[in-house]
Amino acid sequence: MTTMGLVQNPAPPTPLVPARTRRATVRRVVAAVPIIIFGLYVVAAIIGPLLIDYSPVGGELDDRLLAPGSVLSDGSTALFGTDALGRDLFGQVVYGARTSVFIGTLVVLISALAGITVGTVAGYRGGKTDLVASRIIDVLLAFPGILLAIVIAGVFDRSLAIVVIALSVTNWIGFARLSRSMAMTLRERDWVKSATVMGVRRRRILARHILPFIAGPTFALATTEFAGAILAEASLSFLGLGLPSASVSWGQTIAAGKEYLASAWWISAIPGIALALLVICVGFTGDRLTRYFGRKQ
Amino acid sequence: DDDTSDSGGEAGGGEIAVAGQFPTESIDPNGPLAIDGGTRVASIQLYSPLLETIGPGEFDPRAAESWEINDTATEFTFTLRAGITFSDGSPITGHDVAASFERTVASDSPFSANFVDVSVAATDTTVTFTTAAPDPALPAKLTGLMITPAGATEDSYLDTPVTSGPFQVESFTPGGDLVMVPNEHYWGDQPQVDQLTIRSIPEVAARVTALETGELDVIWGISDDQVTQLGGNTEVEVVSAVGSAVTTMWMNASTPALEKAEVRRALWQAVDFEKKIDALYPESGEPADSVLAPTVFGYAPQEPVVYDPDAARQALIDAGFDFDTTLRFHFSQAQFRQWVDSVVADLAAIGVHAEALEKEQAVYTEDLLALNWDINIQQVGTLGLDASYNLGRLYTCAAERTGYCNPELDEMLRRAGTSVDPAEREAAYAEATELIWTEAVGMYPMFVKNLFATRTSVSGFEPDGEGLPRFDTVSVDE
Amino acid sequence: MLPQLIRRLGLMIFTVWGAVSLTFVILRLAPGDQATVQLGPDATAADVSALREELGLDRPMLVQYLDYLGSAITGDFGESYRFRDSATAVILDRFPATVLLAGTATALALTIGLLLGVLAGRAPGGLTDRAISGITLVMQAIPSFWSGIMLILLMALTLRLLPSAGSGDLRHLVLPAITLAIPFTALVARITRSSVAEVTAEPYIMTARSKGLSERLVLSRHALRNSVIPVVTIVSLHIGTLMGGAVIVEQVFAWEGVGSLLVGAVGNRDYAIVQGTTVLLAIVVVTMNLLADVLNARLDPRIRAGVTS
Amino acid sequence: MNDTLRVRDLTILLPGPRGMADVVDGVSFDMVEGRTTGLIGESGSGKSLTAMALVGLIPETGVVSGQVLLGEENLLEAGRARIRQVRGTEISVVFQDPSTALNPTMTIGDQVGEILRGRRVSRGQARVRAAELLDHVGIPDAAARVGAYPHEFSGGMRQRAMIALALAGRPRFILADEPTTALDVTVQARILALLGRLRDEDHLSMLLVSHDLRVMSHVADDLVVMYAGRVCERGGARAVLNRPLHPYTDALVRSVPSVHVRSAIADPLPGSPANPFDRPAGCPFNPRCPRAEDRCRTEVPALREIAPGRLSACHLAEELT
Amino acid sequence: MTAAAGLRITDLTVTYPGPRAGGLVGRRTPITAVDAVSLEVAPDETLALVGESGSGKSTIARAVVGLVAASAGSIDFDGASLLNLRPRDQWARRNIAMIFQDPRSALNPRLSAAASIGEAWEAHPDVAPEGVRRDQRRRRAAVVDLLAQVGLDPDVAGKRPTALSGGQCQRVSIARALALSPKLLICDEAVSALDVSVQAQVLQLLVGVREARSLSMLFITHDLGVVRQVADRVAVMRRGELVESADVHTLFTAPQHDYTQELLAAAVDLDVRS
Ligand SMILES: Nc1ncnc2c1ncn2[C@@H]1O[C@H](COP(=O)(O)OP(=O)(O)OP(=O)(O)O)[C@@H](O)[C@H]1O
Ligand SMILES: Nc1ncnc2c1ncn2[C@@H]1O[C@H](COP(=O)(O)OP(=O)(O)OP(=O)(O)O)[C@@H](O)[C@H]1O
Ligand SMILES: [Mg+2]
Ligand SMILES: [Mg+2]
Ligand code: NI
Repeated sequence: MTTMGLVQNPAPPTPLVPARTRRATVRRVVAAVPIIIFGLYVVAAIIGPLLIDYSPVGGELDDRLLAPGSVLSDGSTALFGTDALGRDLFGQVVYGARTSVFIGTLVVLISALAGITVGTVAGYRGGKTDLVASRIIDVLLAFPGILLAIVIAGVFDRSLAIVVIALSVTNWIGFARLSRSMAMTLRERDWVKSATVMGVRRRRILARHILPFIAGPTFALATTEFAGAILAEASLSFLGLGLPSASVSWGQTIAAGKEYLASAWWISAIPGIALALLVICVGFTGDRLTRYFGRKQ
Repeated sequence: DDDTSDSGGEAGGGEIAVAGQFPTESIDPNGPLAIDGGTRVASIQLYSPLLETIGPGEFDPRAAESWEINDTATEFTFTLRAGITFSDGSPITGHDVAASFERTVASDSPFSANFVDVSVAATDTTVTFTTAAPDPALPAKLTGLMITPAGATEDSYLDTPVTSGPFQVESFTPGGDLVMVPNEHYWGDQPQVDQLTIRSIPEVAARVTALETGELDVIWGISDDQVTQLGGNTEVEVVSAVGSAVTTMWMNASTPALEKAEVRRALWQAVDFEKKIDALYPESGEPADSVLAPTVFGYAPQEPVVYDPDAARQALIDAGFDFDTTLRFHFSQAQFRQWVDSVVADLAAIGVHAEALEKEQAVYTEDLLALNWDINIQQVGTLGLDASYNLGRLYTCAAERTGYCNPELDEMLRRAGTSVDPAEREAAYAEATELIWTEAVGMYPMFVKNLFATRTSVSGFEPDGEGLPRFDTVSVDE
Repeated sequence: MLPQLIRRLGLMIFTVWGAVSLTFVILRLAPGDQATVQLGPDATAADVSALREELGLDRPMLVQYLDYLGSAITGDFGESYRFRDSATAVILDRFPATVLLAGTATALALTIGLLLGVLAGRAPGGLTDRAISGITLVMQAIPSFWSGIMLILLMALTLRLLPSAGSGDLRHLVLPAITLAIPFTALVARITRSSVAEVTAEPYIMTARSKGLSERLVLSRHALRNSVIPVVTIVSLHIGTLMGGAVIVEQVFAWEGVGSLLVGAVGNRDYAIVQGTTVLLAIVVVTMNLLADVLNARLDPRIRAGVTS
Repeated sequence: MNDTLRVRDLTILLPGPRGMADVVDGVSFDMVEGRTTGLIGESGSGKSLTAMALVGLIPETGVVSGQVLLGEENLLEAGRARIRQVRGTEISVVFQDPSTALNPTMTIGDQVGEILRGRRVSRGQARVRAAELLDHVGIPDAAARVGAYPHEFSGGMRQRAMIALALAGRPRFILADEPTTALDVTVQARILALLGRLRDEDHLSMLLVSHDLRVMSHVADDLVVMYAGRVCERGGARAVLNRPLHPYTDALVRSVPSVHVRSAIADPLPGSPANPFDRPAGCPFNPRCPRAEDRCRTEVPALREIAPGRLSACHLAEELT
Repeated sequence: MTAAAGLRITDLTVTYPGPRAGGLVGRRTPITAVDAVSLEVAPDETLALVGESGSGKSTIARAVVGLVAASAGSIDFDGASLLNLRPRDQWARRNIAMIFQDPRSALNPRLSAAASIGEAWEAHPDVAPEGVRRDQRRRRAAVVDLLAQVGLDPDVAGKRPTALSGGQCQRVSIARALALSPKLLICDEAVSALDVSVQAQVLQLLVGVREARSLSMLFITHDLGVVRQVADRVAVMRRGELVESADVHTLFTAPQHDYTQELLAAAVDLDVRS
């Protein structure tokens, strides 16, 4: 046995088989970790608030700025410490998960819906429709990053709806660009042409022969955009342009804790870690999906 | 000493860098941004007023040597110090003061609202203000009038304007650094430092860090928690200065739920303000005993409202309060968040639902004027340290600000605003304050002190009568 | 060549016009107008309507729009009510600082990002690749303001190595540039990775190998140039993200660029500044995209010749 | 001189849906000086893998065993440096699709001359040499075209450039993987003529991979027929095509319609080509073979000499003579 | 019926927008892919279209089925014009079916063979066999029947293209094309991508179907051997123009045009038994 050239020299194949499968199992388990964590977040977001009693206004001022694990005046333990109003951070993180996941989901849903509709129709129909859509996209692409969100969130009254709108206004472009370019390639695929030649209606072609193929990569993109939306919400909160104060979100908590980074690091750090972990897990999942759908192309 | 590299050379000199939270966007003391935080701090260093407040109803002369008020308090004549000059060496005349006044009035700034129907006349050495109606508070109002050359226009303030105060401008980037050096033509004592840089660092963590590393010598706009954090640092000192600001939470008496004074008083009683101040503002807060700060002319201490949630609840029940209503608690600045949240929590404890509504500034203003709120929170200061600016302006029926209207109160305020006799004015304001306090037009929980942190190398730092930082007496040793 | 450039410029102008109009619309839809904000809670209704008239806010929307557009063409975005100066002058005054910050961050991100991306993309699926993937994900997952403050606490407060905030000499630039570069580096690295991985699977790489070239030569002479082409395109599309990041980083580090100017102006409803800044940033983005296209045309003879790839 | 490249028992394992599979299994043949060896077989039968394995260009995930003997040296055991040295100078490759096998951002001249530059030849000299080579492969006005980019060439010219590139290092062995499949018939004929000319003029040995039997019959001297990763028949080209000793070769020959005589459509082979990752037991061809017997379904037939110079891997080969 | 039965193409010209000329974004210079070509395919006839790559063969096919618009000329089928049909009038083309080169990409990878075939009926309920739209059993029976006609087992119906071989895929495509009982079948390189052994299978099937259903066929290929086996007449194209057209025997024995001669000379036969 030799290895040559580019061959990396794996050990002989036969005895390897059991080890290989074991390693494969390990790898599969490791690969599943991000999805499991992501799932935990979603579960926490959905049922957490039912299990944990937390009121965003229920702070006990005697319990301000307590480190993680401290015992509160009512005898309970604050697992993640307390914030500047003496509110339990654990509850805040769990409730914040709900808001953040909700905002992320809503932004992604709205943007995906709008983006896919515009992109697919533009890409598939081409011509004038495409021209108009492309120009609109061009214009929006000229706006730097979250700038438009800052302007919108900055000049309108605070509300969840405004945050969602502000983030969706630029977010849909990614979906539109992706689905447009995919629709343009798919349009040239022979099965689409066959359907056209057979006289299948345009709407049906879109639904049956184009959209199903856009769905996968879009889903992969959605994960990244989901993470992006959560991060952007945090950035808006940092600038003081985020949600109304009555709502609990990671962004709000992180932003509120930024003053205490040197003294009460946990206020910012714990929801920050929760956020980063979620973004990373979502990112990993997105990477895997992108690779998976990339390979399938 | 910016960074650490460049230290002041001459003995007694040195350079200092200071920073607050808000940028200095304009250094025009008579422009539309005149009462903007950054602009005011800059103006104090750069320009001279005619006179300054040193205590309630007490004034010290500055550019003016003396002044006279006629019997009806409608004519005010100021005589300028002899031989005083601007930073370019040209003399300061009454015409300059008159021009400054006219620019202020024309500037559409909130400050100009102080001078309705006031006309001005000047000679080289005097300036005379004539009001249509008696206005005994005018000298107090004029403490904010900074003297600039008659020929000055808006454009004069874009880089290095001619100044009348202890400092002159070395360089200025609007929104960026303002670098000042002593004004050699200043008529008063020369500043101790060779250079003063005012900058803005919006991020409080960055600001505090810069002080700790010595990049800055004085900072302000810090919260009480920061003070606690700085407590361990021996190179840093915290200075607090009494200003005129009072945390004011009006309760809209024009909404049905808050119509009754008993209800309003009960709500006040239901909030444990003392604890909030202890916890949230141990350094900058002080339980208030009046609508106005003690520094203000017209201040009259009242009986503190004692926290008693049970009594409050009982009072509400007695008054027939509908516990199902949700009170709209309206505010716009992030700094009030913690406070508002904890007030809401206290109210919730006695079964009163209040909803914190953080509003965008423009919306907040609109809603405020439209009385589109139930409870509101602001820090209300008293420009010129005379109650007329505060009580006289905000609490009349015509003002429609607080939602409370009482002809009796109107009458008291009218008397206080037009009387020539200080004692009579003081008595009238005391009466009005008592009425406002007992009728609970709002809750007045806290006097707000301004917090400054300085490095120990800085000495002689003392905020002015309104609690703003002044650097002409500051010196620094390396 | 000339007609194409003109066409391209026409597209740019269209895009900028769109950006200008969109900002106009958003600001007009916003509650409360400049007059109310400018005068504050102490103003009377008469004052407000007088100022409104003075500012021309009482005219029909279309007239205001056309008027605004007309002056925007001449580079005039009106006067900032806060700075009492032409918005254009105020913005251009701040602009070099932002260019310096964003430029440094881009240079940092490109150098490190390309390096990481090539290392990862050379052997997709390998240990290096997975390690770099992980690192870049983390880099993208941390909000800039958070990493910024952390860097201040670490580098300025604890280690006392660098100044914490403000503008000034080059040492002030280090922390904000690094903060801004962190997510951008990750982005560049990730795009480069996939591009390199894709290019190294191309048949012409096999050809290069069949010539007996060393892997290093194959990579540097054949793979790199071709991988850079999509990187340039995608990175130029993300210049906007970078500029958006600059807004936040400038706020954290009190960097006197257009970003912090914008944040302040949004809060104060200084319409002229908001509009001018957005348009300026839009022009930057569009120009960078154009530059990227020109660069790509230099890198790829097919684009130069107009062969659609 | 080591004029023959001998491939012995070449086996290539690749990861498939069900673990590693020997996609190429025990392939042996010789490339003799001045002769063209044809490698023929259906899509996926392992032709390209076999050819590329000779210069070590198989996927990184693959595992190779067997021998590739250049003289006495087993290239499969040679180090990386040695393999790189062999590539291009001893053995070089002409790829199937010249439009993707040439670097789009590098001039033709630089690509052709690149192999020389490793040998201390200046860029200018390399260009001169590249122009000569391009001229040699019949590109008109070659000197002016060294600065052109691949997209500025037509398909046929690109393939010529690709051949020039392969010749640049003066190799003795050329591996041509379907060099004409992407081209038009008329162009194809010219390229094949060129390859034939070069083989004769420069005394090259050539391995020509193709699934086009018609082309093969005109160009190849020896023929190796592969089915599902294994050699099923080997021998002189004319002999193999005239009298196939394997039912698969026989069916292939029959399937090719004639251009010059009108023929009826031959009775086609049933079924589809075997998947090397999922080879049937016994003879891999058995499910499609009209003659299959019981032992064909259980016993793997060995490749053996049936007549002088003729090898076949069919249990019934003797009956077919 | 009328004299105009079958497909008649007159002076057909098709232009594509073409690549952008030079620079970053240049104006597009149109490419005339088909230049004033006239062709006829009579009922029951098979016309082979040959020519070098890029000569416009596929473009003609696309124009006939409406995938590209003609810029000049006319296309008539059984006397009715096929030009400028609106998308919803596509049913007018149901008499014409097309088979593509790549057997796999012609079928939607997400759909089972039965679904791909059945789609034709959903698009044209008026010509679908009775009951196939509602009655699942009848539908399945009709699919199985069609599959049988192309020599596939009934169990193929439930499979997706990925589970089928190339040859099977191409048969499914043919079955789908036959579902609406077209009169004209256009095969664009329908066997080129297949292995030789499988190519023969599909060719045999096509010829069989043509005979059984008396279809006209427009057969595009570059393999002259195949042309010889299946075509009645041959049309030779080069650079968008028709250079020669004649019946198979004449063209192969006495080519007139230089290009045809070159083509024939280049097309070698298997060098065996000769
Ligand atoms: N990189 C790879 N990874 C996994 N499998 C591969 C890879 N390259 C080739 N194969 C598989 O190896 C088998 C043989 O491939 P090879 O390319 O040698 O076939 P071929 O005879 O050249 O076919 P063709 O005529 O289509 O070129 C095929 O089944 C193919 O799917
Ligand atoms: N969608 C398109 N856009 C632009 N040009 C095209 C398009 N499709 C084909 N062309 C051009 O039109 C000409 C004719 O193409 P067509 O596909 O009809 O040729 P063909 O004879 O079918 O070639 P082949 O044998 O390679 O399939 C070619 O020059 C081609 O480059
Ligand atoms: Mg191959
Ligand atoms: Mg074609
Ligand atoms: Ni070995």
